[in-house]
Amino acid sequence: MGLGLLASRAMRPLKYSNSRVFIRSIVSKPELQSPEASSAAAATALEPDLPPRSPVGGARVHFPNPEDAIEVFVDGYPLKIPKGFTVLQACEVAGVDIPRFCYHSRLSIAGNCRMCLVEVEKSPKPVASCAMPALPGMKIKTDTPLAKKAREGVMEFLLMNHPLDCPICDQGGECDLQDQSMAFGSDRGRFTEMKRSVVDKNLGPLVKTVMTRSSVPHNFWLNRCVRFATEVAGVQDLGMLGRGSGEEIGTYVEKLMTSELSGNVIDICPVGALTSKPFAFKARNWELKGTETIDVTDAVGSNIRIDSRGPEVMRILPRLNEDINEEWISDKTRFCYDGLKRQRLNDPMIRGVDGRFKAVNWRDALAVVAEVMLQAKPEEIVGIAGRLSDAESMMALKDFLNRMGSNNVWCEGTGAQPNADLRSGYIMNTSISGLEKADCFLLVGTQPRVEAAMVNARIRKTVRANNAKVGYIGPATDLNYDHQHLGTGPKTLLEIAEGRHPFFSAISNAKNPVIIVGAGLFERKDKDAIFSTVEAIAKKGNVIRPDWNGLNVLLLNAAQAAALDLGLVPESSNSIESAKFVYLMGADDVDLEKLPNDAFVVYQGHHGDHGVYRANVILPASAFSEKEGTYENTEGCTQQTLPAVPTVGDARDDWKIIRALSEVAGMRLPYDTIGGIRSRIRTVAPNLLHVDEREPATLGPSLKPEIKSEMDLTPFGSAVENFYMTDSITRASKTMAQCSAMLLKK
Amino acid sequence: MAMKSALKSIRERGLGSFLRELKEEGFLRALLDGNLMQTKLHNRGATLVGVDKFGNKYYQKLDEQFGRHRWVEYAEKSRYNASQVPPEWHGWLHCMTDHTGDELLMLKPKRYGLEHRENLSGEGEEFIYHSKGHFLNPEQRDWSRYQPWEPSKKE
Amino acid sequence: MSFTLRAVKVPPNSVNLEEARSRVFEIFKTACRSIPSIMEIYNLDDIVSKSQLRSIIASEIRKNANVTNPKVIDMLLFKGTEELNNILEHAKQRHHVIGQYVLGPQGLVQDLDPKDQGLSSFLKNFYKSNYF
Amino acid sequence: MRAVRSTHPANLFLPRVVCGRGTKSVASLLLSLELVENASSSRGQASSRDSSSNPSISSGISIFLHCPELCKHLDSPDNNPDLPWKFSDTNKEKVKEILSHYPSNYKQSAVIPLLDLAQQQHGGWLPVSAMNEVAKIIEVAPIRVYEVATFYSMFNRSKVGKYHLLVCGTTPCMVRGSREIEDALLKHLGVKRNEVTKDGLFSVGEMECMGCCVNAPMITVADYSNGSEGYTYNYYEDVTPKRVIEIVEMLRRGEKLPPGTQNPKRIKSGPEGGNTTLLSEPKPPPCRDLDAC
Repeated sequence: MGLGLLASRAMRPLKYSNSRVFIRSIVSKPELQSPEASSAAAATALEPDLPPRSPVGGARVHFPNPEDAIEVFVDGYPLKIPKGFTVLQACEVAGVDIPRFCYHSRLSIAGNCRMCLVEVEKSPKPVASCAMPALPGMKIKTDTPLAKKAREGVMEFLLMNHPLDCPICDQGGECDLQDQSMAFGSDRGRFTEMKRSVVDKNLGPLVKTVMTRSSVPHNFWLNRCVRFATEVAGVQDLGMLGRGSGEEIGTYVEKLMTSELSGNVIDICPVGALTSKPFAFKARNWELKGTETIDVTDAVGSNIRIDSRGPEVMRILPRLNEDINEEWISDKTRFCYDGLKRQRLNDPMIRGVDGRFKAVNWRDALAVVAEVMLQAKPEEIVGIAGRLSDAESMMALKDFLNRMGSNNVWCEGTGAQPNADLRSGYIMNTSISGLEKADCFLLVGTQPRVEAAMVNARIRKTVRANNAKVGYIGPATDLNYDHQHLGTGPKTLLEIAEGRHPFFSAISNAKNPVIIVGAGLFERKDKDAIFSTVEAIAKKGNVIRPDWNGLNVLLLNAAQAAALDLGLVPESSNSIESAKFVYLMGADDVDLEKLPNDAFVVYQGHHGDHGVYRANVILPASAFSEKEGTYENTEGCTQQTLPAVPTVGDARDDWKIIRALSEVAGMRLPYDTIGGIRSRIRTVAPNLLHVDEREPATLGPSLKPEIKSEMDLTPFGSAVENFYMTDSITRASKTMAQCSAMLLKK
Repeated sequence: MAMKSALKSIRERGLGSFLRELKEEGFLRALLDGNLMQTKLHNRGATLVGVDKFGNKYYQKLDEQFGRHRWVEYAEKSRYNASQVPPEWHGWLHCMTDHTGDELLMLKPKRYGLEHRENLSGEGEEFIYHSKGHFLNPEQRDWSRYQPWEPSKKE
Repeated sequence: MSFTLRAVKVPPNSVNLEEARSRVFEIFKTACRSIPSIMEIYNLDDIVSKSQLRSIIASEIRKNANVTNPKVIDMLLFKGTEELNNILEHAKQRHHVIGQYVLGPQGLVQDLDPKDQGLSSFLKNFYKSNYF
Repeated sequence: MRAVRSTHPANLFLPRVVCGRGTKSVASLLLSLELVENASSSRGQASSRDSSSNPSISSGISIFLHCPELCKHLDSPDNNPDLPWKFSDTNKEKVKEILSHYPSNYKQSAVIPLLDLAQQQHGGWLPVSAMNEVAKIIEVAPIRVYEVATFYSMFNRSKVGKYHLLVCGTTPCMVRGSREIEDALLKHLGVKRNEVTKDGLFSVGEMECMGCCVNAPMITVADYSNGSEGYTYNYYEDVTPKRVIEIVEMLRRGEKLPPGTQNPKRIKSGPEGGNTTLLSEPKPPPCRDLDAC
């Protein structure tokens, strides 16, 4: 008895040992030479006791119409699937993972890599399962010698021109080609000619190309990146150039990839041809610890995975969430992480009489802050939460300042008199995935491409799929889909509201019209008038119905929705002018020009950004990658971040700092744990505790009192000047600085 | 025979240069170093196949027992070791190929790669490799993974 | 352990305080004499100077200045000799020596402020670290 | 070193740079750019061709420009996206006519006819601004037009002569001596492949099978001297090295010569000296008599 036999006996479950003979030896059996004979043999052999299988990756079958169900057989299993499924999808439902390269569920079917070949009974040739619709009664066989031989042949072709680069390739360890050649490939190739080499392309500061790895077969077989760029990202820059062995992927004219989603081609590339430039040669994927968390660089709350090694964030990858970001993330989300390592505040600091900061310990810093705070009059105390603040710390800040007697707490970017009473007035009522049902969009003062790239991708998807009309009011911009630029300001809005504008008929004729108002308008003086005009349009255009709420606000910052839910609203609109004590909790973009010179400013945050220059005391806090916090995204979905790496230096979590300060100031807050704060939040905004659930607004805008004010006719401005630099993390990032220097230059 | 040729060269070039040559060629050292002495004795009647860029001499004598028919006399007489043989001669010396090092140099396109260096480990502190972060490795001392904000920078 | 025990010669008990005192000076001198080799073994040149080490040794001894019982002093002397031997035999690593002696306990633990007495455990923990 | 060069086994290890038939010259160029020192020892076959010119970087780029299969646009004074390019007025009519062949929502189907028209108008080659213009007309992203233009070898993306001579290099022609024909042409004109003569009249390229194997070897003359109106694309078959030079000289003098076989003893693709078989009316194939039963 050889060792292999012993091992196979040891590993095999006992229940099979009596039914079949499992002795394996290396012999050439006749069925290996002739596929037909073996498939016949396999068909008979597969009949008895089949262990149950579960669908790949939790694939679910949804029958839109029960009559459309058809029955197919995958490896002998009978299976009910809806009409229109491809053979590959049927196999996935049956629990068979078909190898594939060119097929991607979110891109158009190319059917050109041939890796997904399966055998179908009565079909003379193997069938490319990704492009073949399943037909009733089809008998699909995925593990016959014919299918295996076909895959092995395809694999050999794929590897023909592929360099033996794995040890120096960044994709090594997470490479589809590597895995599949292990699983399905031969142990040797027969290609003895020269491998070709291709000059690498410069696609900008984010995506690195190693064109040799995308050698011949991959180029024209996999072109996933070309399809992604064209279909999802909406930049038609990449193409397949040349032909035959000279074919390559390129831009023909020297051009950088100017898409805000370009990073996704890295994930999408099944080989190592497109890799991340900032991550190049930094780490191997098996050294990394993944933490599933939430992105805070915009209000979408994309689901991400932070890959860290030790105390360092090494990269950020998207996580699948069909309702929010599908499986894409924007470049800002993906590449901002080097900002987490630069310009960090790591010690409490106090500004001395000479105007220089001096590092002190927490005890002294908190003592100084508490002392100054107690001297200030309650109405002179102001607290401002930053755009990256989590709900817990905002709750603590509000509670603390309320205990001090002040009610001047707000979150930056929500404007002077935000409307926090009606939840439908500040969230995206349609929900992000609901946008796909729309057939007419009116964008008012918002440029989703830079404000929320994932929402823009959704709109683009809808425009491509439903030929939805898009009207846009605001400064001229480049949205990467067909749109009508209706006008630049409230004048056009008024025309639509009065029905004078041709686009009004488009809205009123649409089945599911959607109006998206940008949160940049919150800062305008006449925002109430604008909103009531928009509501008038919504009312006339039948945008809000019992089964459809198409009136949306697209927020800008991760903290905004939670801040408004928690009621962070300033008592008076000009509290800054009279403030003596300002508590900035990560607020960098507040206009402190009007602040009196003798005011005392405390900056609590993680980056030495705009906010610290006016600060008297700096309290270092942890960034979103280092703390547990609750965030609500623009559609009202609550999500939580998890700490991926430890805090730097002597920094503390935001809510802990406020809790400690409250004790030092003698106004002790009644919670000691994050659970304690959450039960406090439950009394204010219970929806913030329903994690990963979208809580729709219950009341429509009809309850709003009538507002009689005139609109100012100045055109709308753009809310985001530089897509790549919007907050303290992205402003500290070198990659983002490179991007804005290279990609945004006109 | 050897005596005769020695006397002949003394006659031709003078005693001084003869002695200097004896010293440079390592004959004096060979008196103490059995290895070197054996090589020197071996060299008699062998063909000098080539000399590499370091001055190592490669000999061959096909009458010898197989396996002893190719050898090297190191240029360094006092501190020699096998890593002084450059890669192009390695193959010839170990009977992997019949191309001598000079031929291989002609054949091989020299596009990149480092100059051959002998293995110096054990020859002193400076040749010992200390991994990154070892306290004898002076290179990287700061291991903090983030860069703190410095207040003096901006004002 | 047994090796260390064998290496440390156990002196006979001190008869009186005088004898114990002289033995303390002896161990101080021995320790001071071994400073150069300690500095070489543990590569301490860039961290501490010889005189600093000498005063560290002295302060370690002075910690027990209030002890008057010769038997206790003998026991402490034994412990000290053993520690010194351990250090000289490289039974410790560099960071042990630095952490225990060069930086001392202050280097690792924040000093406890008398003002902290009335604080809640939250604040005490807060001053110590972010993770509690 | 020269003696060794031709038999260098090391040449086997050179990276093959994708440039299709321009492979050899570009390989040499890359080496001369990146490995300037060592290029001389490893240029391989290409060295015999461009050893006359100094392999400096400037000449290297000129090689790039003449490489027909390079999938990359390199800006030059006569070919860059900033140059204006428009269809001429007569061609605008033709564009309209071409577009009318296709449904209005499938304008992009017209890409090949339009590129062809643009190439005829522009003296036989497509500058990048012409491709951009075509993209604008058919309302697609420019890259989609570049894809087509790089795919088809009939579209020249670098300058060609007024008479672009294409030698068929596929097996039957090669067996019948197309290499000698190309060599004769190149030697006579004093150019390299895909290079234009100094007077701008001629350039020589290679084409794959043009379907005249029965009259191999053959060359094609694309005549761009009269713009898109007088554009002709003629096959000259059964050529010999001597005959192609005569053809070139006739073209230079502006004479017209009848296209087709250049062998006076042949009529079209018939055999030399008249038919040897099929001399009478061929018998119909045997066929079952359907009325018999």
